[in-house]
Amino acid sequence: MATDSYHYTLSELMVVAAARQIADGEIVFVGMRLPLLGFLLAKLTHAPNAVGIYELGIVRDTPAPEPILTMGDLPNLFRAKWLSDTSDVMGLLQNGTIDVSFIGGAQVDRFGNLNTSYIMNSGKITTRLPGSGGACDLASLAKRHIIVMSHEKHRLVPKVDYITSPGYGDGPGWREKSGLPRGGPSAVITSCGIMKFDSVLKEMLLVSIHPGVTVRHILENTGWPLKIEDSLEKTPVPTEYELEILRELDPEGYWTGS
Amino acid sequence: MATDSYHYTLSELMVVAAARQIADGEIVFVGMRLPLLGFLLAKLTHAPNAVGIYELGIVRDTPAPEPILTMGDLPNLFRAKWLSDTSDVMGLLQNGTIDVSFIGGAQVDRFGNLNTSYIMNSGKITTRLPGSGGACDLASLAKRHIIVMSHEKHRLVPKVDYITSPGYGDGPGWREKSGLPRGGPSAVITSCGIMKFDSVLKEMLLVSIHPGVTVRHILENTGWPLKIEDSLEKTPVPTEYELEILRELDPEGYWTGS
Amino acid sequence: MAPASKLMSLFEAIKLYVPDGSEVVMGTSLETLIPFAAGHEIIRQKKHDLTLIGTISDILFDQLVGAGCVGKIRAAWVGNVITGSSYNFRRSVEGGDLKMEDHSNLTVAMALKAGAMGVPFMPALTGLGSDLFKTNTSLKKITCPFTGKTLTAVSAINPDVAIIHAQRSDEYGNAHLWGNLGVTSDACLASRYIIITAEEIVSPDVIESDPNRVITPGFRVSAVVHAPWGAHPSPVPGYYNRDHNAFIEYRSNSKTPQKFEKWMRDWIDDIKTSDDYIRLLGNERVEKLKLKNHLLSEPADYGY
Amino acid sequence: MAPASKLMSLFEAIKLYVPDGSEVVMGTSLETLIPFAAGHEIIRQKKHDLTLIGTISDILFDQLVGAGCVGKIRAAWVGNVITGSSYNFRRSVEGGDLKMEDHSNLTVAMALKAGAMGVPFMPALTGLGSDLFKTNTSLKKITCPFTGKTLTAVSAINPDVAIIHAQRSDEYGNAHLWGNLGVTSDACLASRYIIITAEEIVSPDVIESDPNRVITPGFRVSAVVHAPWGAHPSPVPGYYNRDHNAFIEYRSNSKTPQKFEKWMRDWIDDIKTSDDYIRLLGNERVEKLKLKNHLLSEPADYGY
Repeated sequence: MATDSYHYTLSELMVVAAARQIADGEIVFVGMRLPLLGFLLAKLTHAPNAVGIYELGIVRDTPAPEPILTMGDLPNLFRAKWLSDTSDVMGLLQNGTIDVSFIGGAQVDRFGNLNTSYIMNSGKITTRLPGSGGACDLASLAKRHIIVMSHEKHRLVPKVDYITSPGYGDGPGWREKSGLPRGGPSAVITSCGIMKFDSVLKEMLLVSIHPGVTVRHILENTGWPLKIEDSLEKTPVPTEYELEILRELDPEGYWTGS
Repeated sequence: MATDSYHYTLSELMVVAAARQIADGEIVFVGMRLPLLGFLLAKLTHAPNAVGIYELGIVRDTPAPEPILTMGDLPNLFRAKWLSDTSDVMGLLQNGTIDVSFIGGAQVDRFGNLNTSYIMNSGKITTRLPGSGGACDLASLAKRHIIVMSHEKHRLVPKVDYITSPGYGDGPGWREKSGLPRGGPSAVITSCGIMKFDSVLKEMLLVSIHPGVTVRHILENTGWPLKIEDSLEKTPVPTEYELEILRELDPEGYWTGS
Repeated sequence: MAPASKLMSLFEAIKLYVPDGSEVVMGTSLETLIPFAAGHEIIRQKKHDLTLIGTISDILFDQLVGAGCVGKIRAAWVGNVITGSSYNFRRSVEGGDLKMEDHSNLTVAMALKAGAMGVPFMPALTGLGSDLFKTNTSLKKITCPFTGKTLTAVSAINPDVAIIHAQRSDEYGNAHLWGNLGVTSDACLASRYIIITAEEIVSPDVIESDPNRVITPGFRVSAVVHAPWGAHPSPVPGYYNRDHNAFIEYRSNSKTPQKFEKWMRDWIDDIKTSDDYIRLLGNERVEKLKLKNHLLSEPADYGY
Repeated sequence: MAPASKLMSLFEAIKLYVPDGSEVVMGTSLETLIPFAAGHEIIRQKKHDLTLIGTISDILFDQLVGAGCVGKIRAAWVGNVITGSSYNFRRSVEGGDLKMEDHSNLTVAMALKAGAMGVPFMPALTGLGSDLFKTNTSLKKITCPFTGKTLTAVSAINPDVAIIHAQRSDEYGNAHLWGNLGVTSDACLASRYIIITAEEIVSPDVIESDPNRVITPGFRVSAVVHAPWGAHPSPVPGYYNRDHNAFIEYRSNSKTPQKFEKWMRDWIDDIKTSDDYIRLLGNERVEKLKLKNHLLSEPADYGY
């Protein structure tokens, strides 16, 4: 990817794009890795009143006093608003309190179903992935969730080998039929662009491409004929301020280094 | 009742009888009022290793540092072993951890079913009682429970007006049929004597009469032809030591005064 | 970045968040921390058709019933813990003026836990064979999908408002509560609104020094009220002991409607503020109830 | 009147309460307080056919799998939180040597809560439409008896033993645990045996000064072990920070079975005591991980 010509890394662009999906005052269920940074960046820029909920049993509405790499780092517990049981915060998720959550994925399909469990080849397990963690819960129960992942042809497939975290299943009405109370994926942020979902067909729709990426490149690296929004946008680059904050949050570039 | 001729009150006799039902090391779910004293008395005499569980969310294995009148009195929280949620201690009850519990009742029948909810007269509510509290839970889920109440003809009835706390229902097999996991009443301690339950018929059986009480008096004050154990005993009187302890626990005789 | 303060008067809090007809859960710590001050304000504002939700309610529910605020009670026990039955409650049920949903402590706890967890019911093993099923439509018998055994299904309760008395709270609704916790945490998570009445209003620094002691996340709290002695005559760990005499006296003071009218005049109608109430209690009583023996918790370090 | 002490060596505790074939729940605080010392002793004692139960297990489960102790895992996530996939786990599942029951964090939490509450299942709304139902026989779809809606029923899990790392415990098993609590409380209540490993063994007075901070009642605890640095490299609130490098290094040290063999020799086989382990860590690393900024909890008064 030709991001070298920009003074930010691709990961930084993705984190910034993720952060911008959070509106001020929203209750955010914060996942591991990149989303952890996305929430903190949003908090410190346009969403100062966002509240973060963590599956470990943490509620906090201020950034940690020091950079953190995992949500269980002690600075993330320091002056938290609530330290509690996982079942308590899962209750908040299940009872509809959570506005938005972020999850990463190894494999996603055109209806936003996510697989982080098993990569299969003709009925045999070829790769065992770590599993759901809280991802299935977030995809099932948050008012909306956002998927953050790398854009490769073997990752964006017509149909996932295993639904770990339900998206829109096989299309319109599937979540309701299945008994899911609400929600569904609202965006997929990849290393190439941003996809949303057709409000009627519930199918993935390319709405924004990252700087230096071509539509053809995206189509070539997507496992099905990806639909494209008429008003296709260019993903806005990170602002100086966003990058400055982000580099304070991840000073060694562990998550956002090139 | 001719207890005046004894240097202890009837309530004291009942509390002592209740205390003696607790074996050392047992896990006791402690109820309000008289049982509260019975547990403490047992703790301080023959059952030093008994553990007390209270529905408020209290676990303690030492007596309170000061006399208490209700289980929520602050001395009963002081140096408790665990202060927690009601659902946590109810979990201990429901998962079979509790050996014995004590409950009081307004109305009991020959199969040990207890009513603390409604006294009816030809389908009309004549008296509304406080209700179950934890009594239904204790009668349903403890390995055994002991009923402590006043012995009057209108209280010991052939069939209770309302089953608040299940005993043996209509006899053998009823608890199993109903789906109750275990337990049942093991004794009824009244102001006149001590009843147990026939192991086969599950029907109440007079096993011990209090000093100064006649069998005829008991039969006259029981709403059905009460069966009598062949080896009928006399309820042992409280020892000097038991009375001494009891009077330290209830110095003003609020619960045990004549 | 600082959220708006939720601090308000008891009058405002009850006026805003306890409209007539509300389902209100109170007395969630059972015998301790009962929000009497808030209950008395409900009486002063002559709320009506309330549904009260609780486990064992002690005398607060009897007072609200006697004052005509209550249409229905969903609880395990209504009375006076230290004396037994309570008269206003008896009169209303026996007179047919009050609907009752008969629970056990476990079924109330599970109903609120279901509400907190966002599921429509919770299974239990209690009450099977009892008549609670006849006077409580929130209970049904079900068959376990795994064991095939009979279970009690308890329908979720999601109150409109939880009224919680806590030891200390910041102005944003982050409150420390300690002692026996009863059903307080689940009652808060299950309720749409939460009113915190607290013995002390403290700086957020105090609360943030011990996030495990916070009873529920402040972002879900609607109102914070400074209410010293707001749980009297029930005990408040760390602040004052139980005033047994008040409960014993209440028994005779509520024996007849006339006596209860007088009791309300003395203890509710003329009380406008916490100061009025403390003045009414009198110095001697206040001093007698204060803690004499202190035991401070060993610190926990939340550093990094 | 004083109960018997439950204090014993880690060797004894694992020998007595973790027989081959046990169902063991560990890592119940998710990313913090993971009982690595206890897990390593399980490896030293060459336990086998264990079933591991957890939410997100971080690398402890991968180590036990690599050492051949594990026949089955019932968990939501098995990997290395900071690097992603873990290699021993991948090798075993892909090679067909390890049975997996696929949960989500919520279904594990509910399975343990059902175990704790003594009911055979708990309802949930999660996972409906997912394939978890295909690889987890503890999940079934049911219809709500009240709403008629489809729900996920999660079968209870009652582990044979819970292994919990806590900050401080008395010798009778009354332990203070703080920070994020994960599924620890329910895991303890659901389990037949409980092993507490603690950073410090303290007098009962310390524990009794704050009964709300006790994680589970001591009378249900089977063994108490003094295990300073017993959760390293995971963080312990109040004691030490997370050793990120250990997790990052473990990734390459477990890439091949050969590399993992060497890692076990270095970090497990030759370690007999906590002192050995701390010596292996070295002063510099130990000092680096210790807390630099302290924040002591505001006291709560438990007097009367």
